[in-house]
Amino acid sequence: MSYISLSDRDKKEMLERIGVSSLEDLFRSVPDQVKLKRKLDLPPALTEPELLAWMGEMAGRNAYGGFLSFLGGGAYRHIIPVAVDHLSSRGEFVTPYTPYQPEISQGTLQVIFEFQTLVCQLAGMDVANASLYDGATASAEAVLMSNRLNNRTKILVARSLHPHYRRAIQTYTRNLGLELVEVGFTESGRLDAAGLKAKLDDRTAAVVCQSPNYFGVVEDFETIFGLAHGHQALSVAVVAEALSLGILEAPGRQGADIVAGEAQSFGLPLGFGGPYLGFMACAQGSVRQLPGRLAGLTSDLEGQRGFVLTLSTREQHIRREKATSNICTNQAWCALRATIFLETLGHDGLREMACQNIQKAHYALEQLTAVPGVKARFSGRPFNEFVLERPRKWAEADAALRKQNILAGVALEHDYPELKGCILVNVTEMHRREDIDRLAGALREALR
Amino acid sequence: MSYISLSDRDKKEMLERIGVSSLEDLFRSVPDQVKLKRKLDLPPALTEPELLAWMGEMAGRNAYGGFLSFLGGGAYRHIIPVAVDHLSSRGEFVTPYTPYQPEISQGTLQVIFEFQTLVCQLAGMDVANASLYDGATASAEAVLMSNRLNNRTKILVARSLHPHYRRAIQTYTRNLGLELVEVGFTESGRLDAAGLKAKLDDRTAAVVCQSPNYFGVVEDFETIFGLAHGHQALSVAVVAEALSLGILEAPGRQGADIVAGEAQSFGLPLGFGGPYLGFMACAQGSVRQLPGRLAGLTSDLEGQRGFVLTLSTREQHIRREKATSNICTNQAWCALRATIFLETLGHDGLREMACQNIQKAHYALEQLTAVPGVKARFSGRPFNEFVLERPRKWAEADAALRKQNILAGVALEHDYPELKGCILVNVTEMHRREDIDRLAGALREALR
Amino acid sequence: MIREPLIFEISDKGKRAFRLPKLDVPFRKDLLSGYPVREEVEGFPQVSEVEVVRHFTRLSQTNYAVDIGFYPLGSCTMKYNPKVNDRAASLEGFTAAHPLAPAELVQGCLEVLKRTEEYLCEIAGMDAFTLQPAAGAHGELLGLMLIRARLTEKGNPRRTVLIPDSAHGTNPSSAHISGYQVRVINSDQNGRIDLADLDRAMTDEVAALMVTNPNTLGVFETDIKKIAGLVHSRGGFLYMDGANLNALTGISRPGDMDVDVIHINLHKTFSTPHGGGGPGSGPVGVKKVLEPYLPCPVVGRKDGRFVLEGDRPKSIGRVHSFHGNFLVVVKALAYILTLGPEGLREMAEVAVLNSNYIRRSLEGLYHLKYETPTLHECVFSDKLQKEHGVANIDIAKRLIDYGVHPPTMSFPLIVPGALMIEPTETEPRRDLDLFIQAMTSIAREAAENPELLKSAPHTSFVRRLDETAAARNPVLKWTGSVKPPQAR
Amino acid sequence: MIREPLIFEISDKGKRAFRLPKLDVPFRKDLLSGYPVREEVEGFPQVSEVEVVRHFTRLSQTNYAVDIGFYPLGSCTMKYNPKVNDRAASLEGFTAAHPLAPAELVQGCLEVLKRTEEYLCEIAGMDAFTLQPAAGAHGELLGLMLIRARLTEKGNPRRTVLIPDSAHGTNPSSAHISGYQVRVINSDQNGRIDLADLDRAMTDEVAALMVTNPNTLGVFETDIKKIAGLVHSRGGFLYMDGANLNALTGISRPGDMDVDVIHINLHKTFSTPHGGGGPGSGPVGVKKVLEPYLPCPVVGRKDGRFVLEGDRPKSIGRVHSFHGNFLVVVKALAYILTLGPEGLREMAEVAVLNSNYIRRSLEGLYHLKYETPTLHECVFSDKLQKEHGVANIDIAKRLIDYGVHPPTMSFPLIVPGALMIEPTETEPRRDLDLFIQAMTSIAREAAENPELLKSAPHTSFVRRLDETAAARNPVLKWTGSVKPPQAR
Ligand SMILES: Cc1ncc(COP(=O)(O)O)c(C=O)c1O
Ligand SMILES: Cc1ncc(COP(=O)(O)O)c(C=O)c1O
Repeated sequence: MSYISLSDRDKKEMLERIGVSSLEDLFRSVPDQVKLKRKLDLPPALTEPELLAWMGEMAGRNAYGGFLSFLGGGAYRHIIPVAVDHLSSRGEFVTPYTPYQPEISQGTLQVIFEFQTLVCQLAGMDVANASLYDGATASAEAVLMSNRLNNRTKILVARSLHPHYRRAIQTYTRNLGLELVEVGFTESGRLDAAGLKAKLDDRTAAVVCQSPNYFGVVEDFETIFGLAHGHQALSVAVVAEALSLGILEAPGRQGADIVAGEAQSFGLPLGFGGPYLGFMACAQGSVRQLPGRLAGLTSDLEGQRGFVLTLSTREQHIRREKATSNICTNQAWCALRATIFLETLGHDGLREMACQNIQKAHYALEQLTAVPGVKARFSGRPFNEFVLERPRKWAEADAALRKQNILAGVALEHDYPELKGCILVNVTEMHRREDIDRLAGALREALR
Repeated sequence: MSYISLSDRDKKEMLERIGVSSLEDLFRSVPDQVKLKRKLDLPPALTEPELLAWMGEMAGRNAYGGFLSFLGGGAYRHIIPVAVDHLSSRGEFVTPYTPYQPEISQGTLQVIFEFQTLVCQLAGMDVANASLYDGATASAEAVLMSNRLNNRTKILVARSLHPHYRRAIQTYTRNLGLELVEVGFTESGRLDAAGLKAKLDDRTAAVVCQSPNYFGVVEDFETIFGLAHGHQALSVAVVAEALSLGILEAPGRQGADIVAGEAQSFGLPLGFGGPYLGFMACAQGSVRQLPGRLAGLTSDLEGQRGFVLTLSTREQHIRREKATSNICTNQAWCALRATIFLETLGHDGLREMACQNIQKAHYALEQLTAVPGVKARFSGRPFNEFVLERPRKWAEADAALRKQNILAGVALEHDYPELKGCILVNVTEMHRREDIDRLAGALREALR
Repeated sequence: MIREPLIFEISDKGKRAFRLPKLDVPFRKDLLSGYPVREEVEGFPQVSEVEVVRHFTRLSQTNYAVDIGFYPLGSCTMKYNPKVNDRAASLEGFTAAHPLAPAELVQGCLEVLKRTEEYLCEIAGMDAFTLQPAAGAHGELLGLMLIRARLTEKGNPRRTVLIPDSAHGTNPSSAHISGYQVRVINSDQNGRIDLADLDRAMTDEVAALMVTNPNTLGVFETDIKKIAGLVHSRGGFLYMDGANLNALTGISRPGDMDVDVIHINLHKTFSTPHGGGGPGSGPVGVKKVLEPYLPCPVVGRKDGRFVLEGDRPKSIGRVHSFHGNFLVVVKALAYILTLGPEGLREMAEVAVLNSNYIRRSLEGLYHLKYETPTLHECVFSDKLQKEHGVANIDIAKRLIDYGVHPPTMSFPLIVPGALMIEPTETEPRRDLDLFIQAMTSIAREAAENPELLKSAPHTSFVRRLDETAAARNPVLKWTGSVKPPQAR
Repeated sequence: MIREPLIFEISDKGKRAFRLPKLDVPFRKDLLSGYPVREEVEGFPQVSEVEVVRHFTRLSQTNYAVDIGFYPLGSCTMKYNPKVNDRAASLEGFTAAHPLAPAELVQGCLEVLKRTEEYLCEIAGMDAFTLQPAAGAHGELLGLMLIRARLTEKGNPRRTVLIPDSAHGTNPSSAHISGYQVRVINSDQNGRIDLADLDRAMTDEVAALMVTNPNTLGVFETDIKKIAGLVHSRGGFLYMDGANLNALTGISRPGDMDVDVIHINLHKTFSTPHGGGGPGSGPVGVKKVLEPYLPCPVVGRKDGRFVLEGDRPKSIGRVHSFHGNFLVVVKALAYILTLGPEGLREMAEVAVLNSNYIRRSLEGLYHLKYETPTLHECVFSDKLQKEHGVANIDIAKRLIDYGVHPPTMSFPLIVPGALMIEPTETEPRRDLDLFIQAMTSIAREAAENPELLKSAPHTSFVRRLDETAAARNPVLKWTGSVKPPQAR
């Protein structure tokens, strides 16, 4: 099936009109030297039922459903209302390009406009863009943007920032003459304010800090950003668990100059890590340095309200090498899903969901630390994740849990050698009390 | 969740506008005597995730997926192209009413018009309606229509007509002074033509015969309907496996006056028996006696082509007790699915699917009758179903198959005491060769 | 604007939208020679997948629907159809269940059926329900068959069914098809059943009275108990058309009104989508005395399991190939479980609130033949507008220009030029207000510029369609001679 | 016609579209006091489910899309997006897979990734692929980072990247963000890279040449081997922007043209839907020499199982939080498996056929700056129409009235007033012909009635929108002071 729509007669007549005698003739400009003289070495074509059978087999080779998972670490399992799937799967949302022709793209444009508004409301900022690739690249873009805004080159990055985001920041900045300096964490799991103070200076472009941080601990943004502003450095708040914004104070009200992060929690499935939803918001005054697309309000010939892409002089298709970012295709459809998700939950639903995460995380923390030998690693307050210190017998325990199809959490040693033996446990509104109790019970059993 | 959209303020203001002080006041016309003084005794409301969990549990208590089923008997498992689900689930198709306002229902109306055309093409008839409830009621309606057309009262019904359809015909006709007479079948599984000849007379309104019949055997419509016409009786062809029309001669070309049946095979899932898709087609001259809705071509004020419901003087909302049928709501959305299904498969795809059914049924028949002790009950040619005579040991064999999650077929004894020990085995394009071999192997093993 | 062609008009040889897996059993070329095989299906289309997808996507966009906006089609209860119900009905465990599978292997389906029956019994106050009927009219027919079976057993099926003049067309039609004559009962000046006329008509040859309550004016039959008493005292049965149950859930139960048989439209009261005309589901509830006659098979409970009782001696037989529109039932059950007892009551309350809000807002602008209080719907007429030569159909078509679906006009017959408005409980205030504004503007337009209404709609995909021409010279299918559409 | 309000304009307290299950652990009231809790999310909406459903359903209907009609947006390869691919990507085994799950528990996902990499290697003739980039531009950036890492390791990252003047805007932008200066290379009179200019520019401070082939005019760079030789001989790398691969699958492989790095747009060539602007996927393929630098983790095969190699010493690091847009990759793989080797070749052939059919049909009516033969797309300009004061944007907006999506106009910069047309292989003949007819009529209208074009579109949901005003006084979010729309 190559999904072509021409009948045999069509092909014949069209070749005639063009004035060539075969399809081959159309490729005369491709030199023989670079022509492929054989068939591609790929499996023979599958029909639709065969394809679905094969894909079903692949999908079946992953752990889901039957597994009880407490994995988080930047990818969260949350409720997705049925309306999100139903509405986002409409062909009119799935199959258009970027809305370059606003007169026939009002749907997409108004959705982006609403998305921008929702992000601003949650982040407490003036302006938000139409999306970036994901949390890691949004963090990296925030760093680049800080540098553009104040021309400083030293970036202080919290060690408690998602390790993949840190790695991406490294990768992105390596070639641009920026200096990255890490700021550690204390026994509370929060950013080491003293260390921050020591490293802050007038070359500091930005302080990058995540809350809830990678350990699930809620940071004291106000203090941290206060320190940054003392040196006219910019405050970059990263939010990897966007749901927290439903209940925690908006970073914008705690002094953030740029808020960047990951909004996968808003209606996107785990999907083995993508597509997710990077977002970024900033103050009005910085909008010309903001990367990514923006939808704005305008009116038509007849004075009717309408929406268009705007301020595109920031973008690559106009400014080429002088653009604020090279991003072109973004994650628009993911932003659509987030918009449907947020409008379906509404103010009260979002708050309730966020509250349930806090309550359940606490319940889980209590139940799990009641297991002899298991301790909380940090004293800071968790949103929906926390780090447990594992007793020595853990390795066997882990195997025992695995046999019961339980994934207790993400092991931290690889990214944090200093946290050898620790795991990051995520609990959301999707975990029923009995799930948590099951984990605690299995752990108790395994560690006996 | 009661899915209401009023805010608290709305309710208050609306009550004020109406001039009552509470919702209760709106029900003053309901006498106290018949008011319910208590809360309904129903389970407490479920949220969306709870509902889906509960429904998932119910769905999980049925046999599917893991089972290898050869059940047919009027409900067939066929390929459903993904496009059918995708397109038919659009809100604009799912949530309108009957297209009483044609100017804003052109989508539904054109689909019905195309459906009518496709049914006419398949059945070889002049006119088809927009659907009836299902195969059983379509058969019953065909009998009533025959009686309306020629005012005769004796109906000859093939014993090889689907037993549920026969039962429905009995139920429908019992109160209307019609006499039902059964015509048996021969060793070929086909209608007993001699018996038919003997029972035909000038009081005979119609001969009702199904092909492929309930035993899966293809009938000789031409001979049967020729006999009927000899007495000016009407020929009613029933088609319970509509896929057969993709390859077998159209009943209309074999003398049928009315074609009625079940089109579940066209894009509708088994769904525990419904919703399915009754259909009916007839000759141009009989259209005023046809039950059910009809879409027809017309033009608008500006001369543009458009579609409307037409000839509604046949229907209950205009003619009340003089209508051709009491049907109002029909199975429009199922007809939509069938239309998408048929247009996706297209001429060649439908033919190929039908051919594969014949080929696979033959392969299965061969494999199964090669098992010692298993015999074909009838000599007639099958479309995609056939009757096997089971050796005595079958009861145990059946249990053994069940243990292996194999459902070999529908037992016929209940509906046909004379076929005690026989089962009806259905094979479609969905059965892979290995499935058929597995059944044969398991049978061989069990009967050893 | 490109008009959507018929699929047949874009069909051509060699295009394909679907391929089957290759036949995996030995191909027997000779096989077909034994069959009455057709050479081709003449005219049958052949297109590509993108053509199919665009065809139906574009066609869908020419439909108005509940998912698009306000749909106050009286008597049809066009409420919002929750998407979660569709999801539930598409679970593979339901869609892949075979209707002839052994009961042990479809316990989930049987539990869904049984629970729905039981919940409907509680909601309607009846003793037993069957879910076999595929729609309301099907339920009516079945209900009358049950009555007839009972009466026949007692010696006389009787001859007549009484039906109020305000009833829906399916009532008389169903009566006719179940072998009864129809005697129409007049309405009184309040729009209720005229008790005197009923008294006259209710002889010992009357099998049943079919009552709709609230009736199609939206008016509650206050004397329902008295009516039931009268009918019962003369050996008849009281049948209730439950199409308007949306006004009463949790408020009042038909069983408590001494109704003997009722059908319910799951596609109205219980929110299953109408699908452009179906499928629906029209369960029938009965009192004990009629239970033995229910169609088979009946779902039973036995030792904590669910069983199918195939043969009950007095059963009238079958009215459906299998168990009715099962997947529709799943949706209705999902709805009942989601609303719960409080939600079901709130649903009726707000349906009645919305209707009365509209009624109060349009009073004076449109004529209201009956001033009687109404519940979930109200019926205005075009009497005032007729003075300007404007009929209900013109008002209806003009509403289309305002982005609203028109009300029901074809009945009740006792209100000439009817505009039967049923907003349902799910409508937002804003949409109610837009409708009220539109109707208000239209009332003014009718006086000032009647032509505007008579040539309406102006903004729809097609202009007003000629229904008379369609019926005069019916073209009911595509043939090569159907003229393709023009681009405009 | 009612204009769709912003959700914020219909929000009100007390409405709800969703309820969560009740908290099933003990509720600790005191808990929140330890957090920096917000009182509310100011302005955040609160609506009912039917309002959400109608809002998005109605909004969707104001979009044009591939599922609606012809979308010949040049360089964007707006082909049909098969529905079965979406179904595959929605299988629960994929959607519920956690990116940090142990490799043994996500073997299916890893196999999907690995197979896609391998098939892309075969299609593009490269040695290794990474699927991490989320879009084409992301791939460009990564590709240049790889080159830079290699050059840095060899002692000098170099300073400049060469980019033809016909290139897409992301090329120079990506070069800039990876730390390079841009030197533009001129096109020759055939629209191909000017070899003399390239020769001049290709110094030993040049890291790479970014070539698009066929280029954005649709013209194949016939001298590609020679170009590669030149770049390689001076120590540079040849980067190919694979956005136009749709012209070449099964015909010619970039790897065989001596390309060192390529990015491919799965959302173009491999049919994954654009979703109104994303998500895409921009896999990067490299020759052996660059493989050690690929971002981590890399999917490997070991003992018949799939593993994730987290740390490769020379890896440039990470450009994505996890493994890229995995579910998009699933769709692309589904497409490759469905087409197979013959289908992939046919796809390129018919894409080129359709494009040349349009080109031939419009030649003469519109100006063609370069007469060079083209493959999958062709670039006309408004030069002839400019004589009547009509610009490409007016032609574009007028096409909307004919029900077609306009071509690309923002580039290539070397064609002033460009109309870049790419029909793709999936387009039906009828739609091609309707487009040709529309363009033909518009050419006539431009001469006879230029005003008609300048005030176009006339039939769309909104009229021509004022983009200048939007940028002059940007309103980028809703606040209470945004004026609600008027009914018209
Ligand atoms: C009052 C009334 N009774 C009966 C019916 C018939 O129901 P159905 O269309 O489901 O057959 C309707 C539906 O239109 C109705 O409004
Ligand atoms: C030639 C060319 N290169 C690069 C890109 C950038 O790709 P993406 O939008 O996926 O980032 C595009 C897409 O617009 C393009 O057309």
